Amino acid sequence: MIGVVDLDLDLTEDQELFRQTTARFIEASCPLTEVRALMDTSTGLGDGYLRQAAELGWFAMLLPEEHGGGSISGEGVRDAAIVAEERGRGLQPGPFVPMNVVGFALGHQGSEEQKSKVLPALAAGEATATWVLAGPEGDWRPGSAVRAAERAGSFELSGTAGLVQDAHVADWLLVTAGSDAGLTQFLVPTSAPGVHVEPQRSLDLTRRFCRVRFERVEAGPADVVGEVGGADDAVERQLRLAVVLLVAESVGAMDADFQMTLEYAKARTAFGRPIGSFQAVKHQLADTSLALEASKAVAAAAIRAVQDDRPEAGEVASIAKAYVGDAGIDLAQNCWQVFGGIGYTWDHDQHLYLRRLTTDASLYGEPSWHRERICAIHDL
Amino acid sequence: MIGVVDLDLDLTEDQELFRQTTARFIEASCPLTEVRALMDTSTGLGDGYLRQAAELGWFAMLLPEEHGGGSISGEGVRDAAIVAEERGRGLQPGPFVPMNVVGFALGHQGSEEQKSKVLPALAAGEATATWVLAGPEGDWRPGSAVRAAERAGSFELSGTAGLVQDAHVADWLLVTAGSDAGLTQFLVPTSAPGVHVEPQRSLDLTRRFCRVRFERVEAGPADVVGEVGGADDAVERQLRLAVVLLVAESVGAMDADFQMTLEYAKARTAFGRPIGSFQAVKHQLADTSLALEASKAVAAAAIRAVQDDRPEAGEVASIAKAYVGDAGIDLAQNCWQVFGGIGYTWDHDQHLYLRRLTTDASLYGEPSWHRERICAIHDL
Amino acid sequence: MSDTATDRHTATGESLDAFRAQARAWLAANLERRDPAAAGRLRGMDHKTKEGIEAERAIQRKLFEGGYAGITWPTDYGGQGLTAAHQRAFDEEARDYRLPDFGVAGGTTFGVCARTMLAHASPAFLARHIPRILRGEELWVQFFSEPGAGSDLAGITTRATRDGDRWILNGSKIWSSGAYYADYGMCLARTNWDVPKHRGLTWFAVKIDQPGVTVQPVREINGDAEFCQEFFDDVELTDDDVIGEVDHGWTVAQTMLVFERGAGAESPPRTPPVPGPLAPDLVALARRLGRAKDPVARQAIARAHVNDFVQAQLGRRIGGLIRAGAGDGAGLASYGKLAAGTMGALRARLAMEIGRGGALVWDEGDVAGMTPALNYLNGRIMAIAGGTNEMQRNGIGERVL
Amino acid sequence: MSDTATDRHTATGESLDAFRAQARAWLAANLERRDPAAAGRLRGMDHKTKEGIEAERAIQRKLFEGGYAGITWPTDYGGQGLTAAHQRAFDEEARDYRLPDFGVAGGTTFGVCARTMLAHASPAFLARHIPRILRGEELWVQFFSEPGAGSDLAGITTRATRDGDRWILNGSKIWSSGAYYADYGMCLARTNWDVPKHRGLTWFAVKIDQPGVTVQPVREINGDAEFCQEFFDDVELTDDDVIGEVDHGWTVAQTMLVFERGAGAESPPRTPPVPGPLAPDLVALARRLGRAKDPVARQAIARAHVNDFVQAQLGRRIGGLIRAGAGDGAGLASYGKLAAGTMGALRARLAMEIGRGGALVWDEGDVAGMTPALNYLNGRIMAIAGGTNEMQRNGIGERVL
Repeated sequence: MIGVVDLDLDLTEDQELFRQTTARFIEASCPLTEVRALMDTSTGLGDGYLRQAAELGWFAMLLPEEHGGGSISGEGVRDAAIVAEERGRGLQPGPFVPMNVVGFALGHQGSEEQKSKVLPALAAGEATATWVLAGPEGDWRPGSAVRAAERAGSFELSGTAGLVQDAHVADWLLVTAGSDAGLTQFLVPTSAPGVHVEPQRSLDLTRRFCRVRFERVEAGPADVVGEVGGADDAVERQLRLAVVLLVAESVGAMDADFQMTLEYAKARTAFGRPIGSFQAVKHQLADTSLALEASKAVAAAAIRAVQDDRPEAGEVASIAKAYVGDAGIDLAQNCWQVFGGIGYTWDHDQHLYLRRLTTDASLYGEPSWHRERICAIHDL
Repeated sequence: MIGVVDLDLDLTEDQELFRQTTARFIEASCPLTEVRALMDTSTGLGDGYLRQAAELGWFAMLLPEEHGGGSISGEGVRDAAIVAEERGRGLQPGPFVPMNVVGFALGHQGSEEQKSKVLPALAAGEATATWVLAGPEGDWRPGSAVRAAERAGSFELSGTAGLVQDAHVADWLLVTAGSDAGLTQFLVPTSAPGVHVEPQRSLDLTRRFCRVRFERVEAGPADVVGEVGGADDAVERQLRLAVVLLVAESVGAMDADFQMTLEYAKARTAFGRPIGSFQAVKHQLADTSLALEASKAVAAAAIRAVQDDRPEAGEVASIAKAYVGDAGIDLAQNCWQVFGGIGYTWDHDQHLYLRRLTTDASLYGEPSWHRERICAIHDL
Repeated sequence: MSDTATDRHTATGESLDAFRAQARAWLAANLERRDPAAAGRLRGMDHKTKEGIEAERAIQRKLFEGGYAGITWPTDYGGQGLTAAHQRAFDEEARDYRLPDFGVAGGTTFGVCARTMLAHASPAFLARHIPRILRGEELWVQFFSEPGAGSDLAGITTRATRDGDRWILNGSKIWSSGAYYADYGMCLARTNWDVPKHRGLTWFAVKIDQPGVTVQPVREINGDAEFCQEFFDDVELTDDDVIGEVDHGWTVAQTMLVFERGAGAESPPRTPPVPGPLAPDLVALARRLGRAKDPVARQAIARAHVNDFVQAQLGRRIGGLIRAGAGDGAGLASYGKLAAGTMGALRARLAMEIGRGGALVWDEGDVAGMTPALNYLNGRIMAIAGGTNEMQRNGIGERVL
Repeated sequence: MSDTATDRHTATGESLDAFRAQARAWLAANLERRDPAAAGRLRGMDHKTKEGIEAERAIQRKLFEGGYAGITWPTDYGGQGLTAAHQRAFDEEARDYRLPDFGVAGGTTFGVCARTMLAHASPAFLARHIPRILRGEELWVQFFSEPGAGSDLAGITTRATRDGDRWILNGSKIWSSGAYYADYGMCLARTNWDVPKHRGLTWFAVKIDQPGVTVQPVREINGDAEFCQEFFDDVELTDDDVIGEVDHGWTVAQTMLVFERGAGAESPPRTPPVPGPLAPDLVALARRLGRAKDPVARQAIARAHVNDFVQAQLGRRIGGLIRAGAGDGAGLASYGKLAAGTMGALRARLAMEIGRGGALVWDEGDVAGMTPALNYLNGRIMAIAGGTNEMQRNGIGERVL
């Protein structure tokens, strides 16, 4: 197997060190045994985990410096993707992707008041935020889930959102809402009257998702993030960011699942030989590792495009999501087949990767949604 | 390999004999060497081939007895499917499917005059007919290609049809046309003023397809087949029949291609062993033969359902077409991969099967069209 | 043995129609109607208990006493000695009645173990066990795979060692579905280490509650624990427990594999060539999530429906080929198993594609909401259990092609 | 050798920018602009002739004389001895000019054969052939596969027998693309029958128009005949024709395979991570057939576009891994080849799904109409030629994983 498993081949020395530090932190604070233990807790998150992670800068990388932000290399998206890849490898819980999206959004679009109220606390892991975007049926079109009705300069938010990661532990919600004026975003506290957070069960056991109902939630002008009716571009950038960080998490999970499978194929014997030496298994592993290498390659391109804010960043992010979404499921299914019966047992980690990667495929838009989006970007 | 390759397991003795006679006729009159020679001729059909085939009853099986019809077993659809399977195996040219559809349609819907004028000649292979259904872009919705405008009891046919098999040698066209009154069918001679038959090149080299333009073609009340505006049910039955006969041809072609490949895999050596003994090839052949056996099974169900005119016949025909269409391409592609470079050479028969099966997949509706049709049948 | 019942049907040479009429009357008088609203079995939500299974045994006993257990099995062992047509007639009549639900062990007992015994065990063995099976007193599971030997039969290391006139069993088995509530395991053990590996194997009947047998459920990824692992610690067996010939277990195993692949049924399921309703689970899912008119979702739904029908028709065809002796039975049976293993995994995945984000989450206790996810987690069972897809491809490649 | 040209660039240690400016001026003064409307190469509609190729040789000669041939190749053999960055700068400047089109033999000559020679041939051999290649006087093809040995190098039976100081070549080769208009074949022959089969092989330069060499085009399923088969009948060769060491052709072949898999380029294609236009062939097809708004067709179009971009990015990644020495080069190169072999076949099929019936027929001479069908017929070339998908999977499984 290829030694280098990073997303790209040109990490700086500082970035490589950061990657190692991140991996060590995860191994020390939340290894898979701990991930399993957390599956049965009410929050799904360990005490102090977010605060410790924040000390490593997990939630500061995309924030302005004056509000506690900063990243190792100055390339915040790439640094965050390094964390994401390691997180995926270790199936880490917690709202890493949505918190970074909210921080990024507020840093760019928030009022000074919003920034100073929220960002330092996010950066320090002392406050938690998440992003309300999709409808409960998995419709990711921005504005499709929550509706904002304007009444004399104030707003009333109504509707039901779904797949809101970790809303049950969030202090703040960034709500992307449709309105007569156009797409508008709001920052509202989870404790606001009329906000109902309903934790759900999910295929993925390592992250928590909630349905969030908005029953005539009042939001004043100071709660608006950015321009009323003018959030299209900001939401597009948030989506790209969420997509590439999620893709990086997926690639990390794929790599870990594949390595685990490869070791098994070399160690497990049948008919007197390692099963990996049978051509059927060998070829399946070769195809699977092709999907893995291709995923790493396209993820790297997408991360770089979003980092550099290139004109094609939205398209490349969607390409990466469409490809890696399917490839992640293919990989987990193929690995399962190589493991055979042992992969069907609860105590083996294979199913945790299967669950995670299958969930990743649909979060922030399933592959077919992104394919349609790509056609639309090209005015087809 | 399984010895029995018939579509079903319960042919009568007469039917089995008929199958053998059919196979012998094809081998004697139009073996693959002859099929290749015909690829370069202007008509694509050997002299006397249709007449000889007619002597075996190829075009009589679905006609009323009083007009020269009759089949071996009295089960016309099954008998025709036996011929179709053997035809597919030998990549036979000529309008077997459309002529049987036209004969069937006239037998059920034609006027006495139409029947006596056309059917005995069709049964004897002395006249040729084909069916005009699809648009030139491959739209198989009945009525989408040709439009009939009523003028004082007479009709004017306009529009362009495509994928009309063997129109260049046809005497008669059964035209399925849309009109203000609804779907209406006409029997018009190819020689009628305003009918323009334009032979085209095609992926398939063993059959010929034409574009047929209708420029204000006059059709009188006597040219109408069935009720004006009431052809929906008749067209549906024609489509089912075309589909199951074509599926039977496909299954025959699949079986022949697979047998050829299997023999090659056993005879060709690499690294000192038959290539078929390598697990990668062995497993690909196993998957391919599963697709073949499944195709035979579903084809048999569809033939029987249409033979017995069961309520679900339309659905089962579409299921068979959807499955066998894709499976045929899968099979031909897999066989090609086993043949390797030799399958890329003109002189090897592999590409003739690939071309034929790929064409079959879209004739009378591509798999995705039939899948959509299945949903509609179930009122989804 | 139920001589009365047997007499009733066959000694009088009764006709199929009379049998059917009699069965109809008997069913109406003796069994409850099935609740038509009862959901199909959903693995991961159908945990059996030893206590719960007692009610099912009672129904089975009724069937036996009525003369409707083992309809095609030999009268010598408590069966009815009738034809497959009788079995089909009974199945058709019984469709709407509540028959015994033994869970997965039921299929193993009646569909795999007993049929393998009837082909290979001694008359004395059969006389001892088959009537008890027919009365619902013995549920059997397979003790077949081992932690270190999945697909590779020759890798079996569970051993039965001769000790005077006894056999002493040691080792471990795994993937025995339903062992935690069953009565017997049909156990493959190595009895001879001096012959080539695929020889020297013998099948034994192992009573599950006897000393030295420990059953430990294996928790599955769906949260349930239907599979078990067993540990054998100096378990005592006698020659009476041997099934088939000593050291010839390989042959018996081949027979068992055919039955396990779901083929060669005595009473072939007369699957009518009529498609069922359009993939009802997927249509329900699409409707619930508002995708019923989405062309991409509709393609996926139809694809599943097409495969469902094709798989059923393939089963008919393969069953027919096996009965006609058109080829190696075990090899042919691999077609059905491979179709299930490939189409099953595809179908589970299609559901997730139709459901997309909406199928990933559900409220606690919402069975409809969790069904696609549960099916997804069960999607590879047929691709792995009872011989992986790869083993079936080997079987087809080596025994059929 | 073009000492003047070499001096011009390197002896003066000229900067990249100066080189680029000079190239720009030279191109404008010496080459024609490329017709932007000219269609890409469509296999099956691009038949070369020996006569037609002369015009291309003239352009190559101009490049050589201008000092722009073999930009990164050693000056000793007529190259310019510059860096990959110079090559990229030239490629970027030359994008809109009409460069020599030698068809498939061009890629083989410059991308595979010459680079393999530079790695393995003797200085004398290189001094004889490389300058002629750079001047457009020698086009090379591979004489590699044999009718009886496709994937299996060890199965080579074409033999060169020692006869005094000559070698006598007999046998046959196949799948040599473009041999009918090329000048030389780089031919693998068995020279020693007494050693294990993968040893005892030697590479030779075989002049195609010499006595005893017969070239016979192999008609392809697309109707063209780009591939050839050769027959060698007592062809006389000398020690000067040997490439690499006698009996060590296996080693040379491994190098060649890396180049053939399109990886390890000296001047890695600087594929920018910018997607191209949306699968233009498929969009044109969908528009022509009125399916541009059909959601099912759009999924297929986007799928192809996604794979196009992913394949390019994978190429970048693999090239980087090989240059970084991150693993076995030939094994890593198999990723690129396998991606091309699998995604290429899929893409050809997606076009037929988008085009459905409308892509099956066309009017005589309608290039747009026949393109999907032609691409479909070419769809498996990368899955087979130059090592099948199965061989690439072996390579990945055995050399990388």
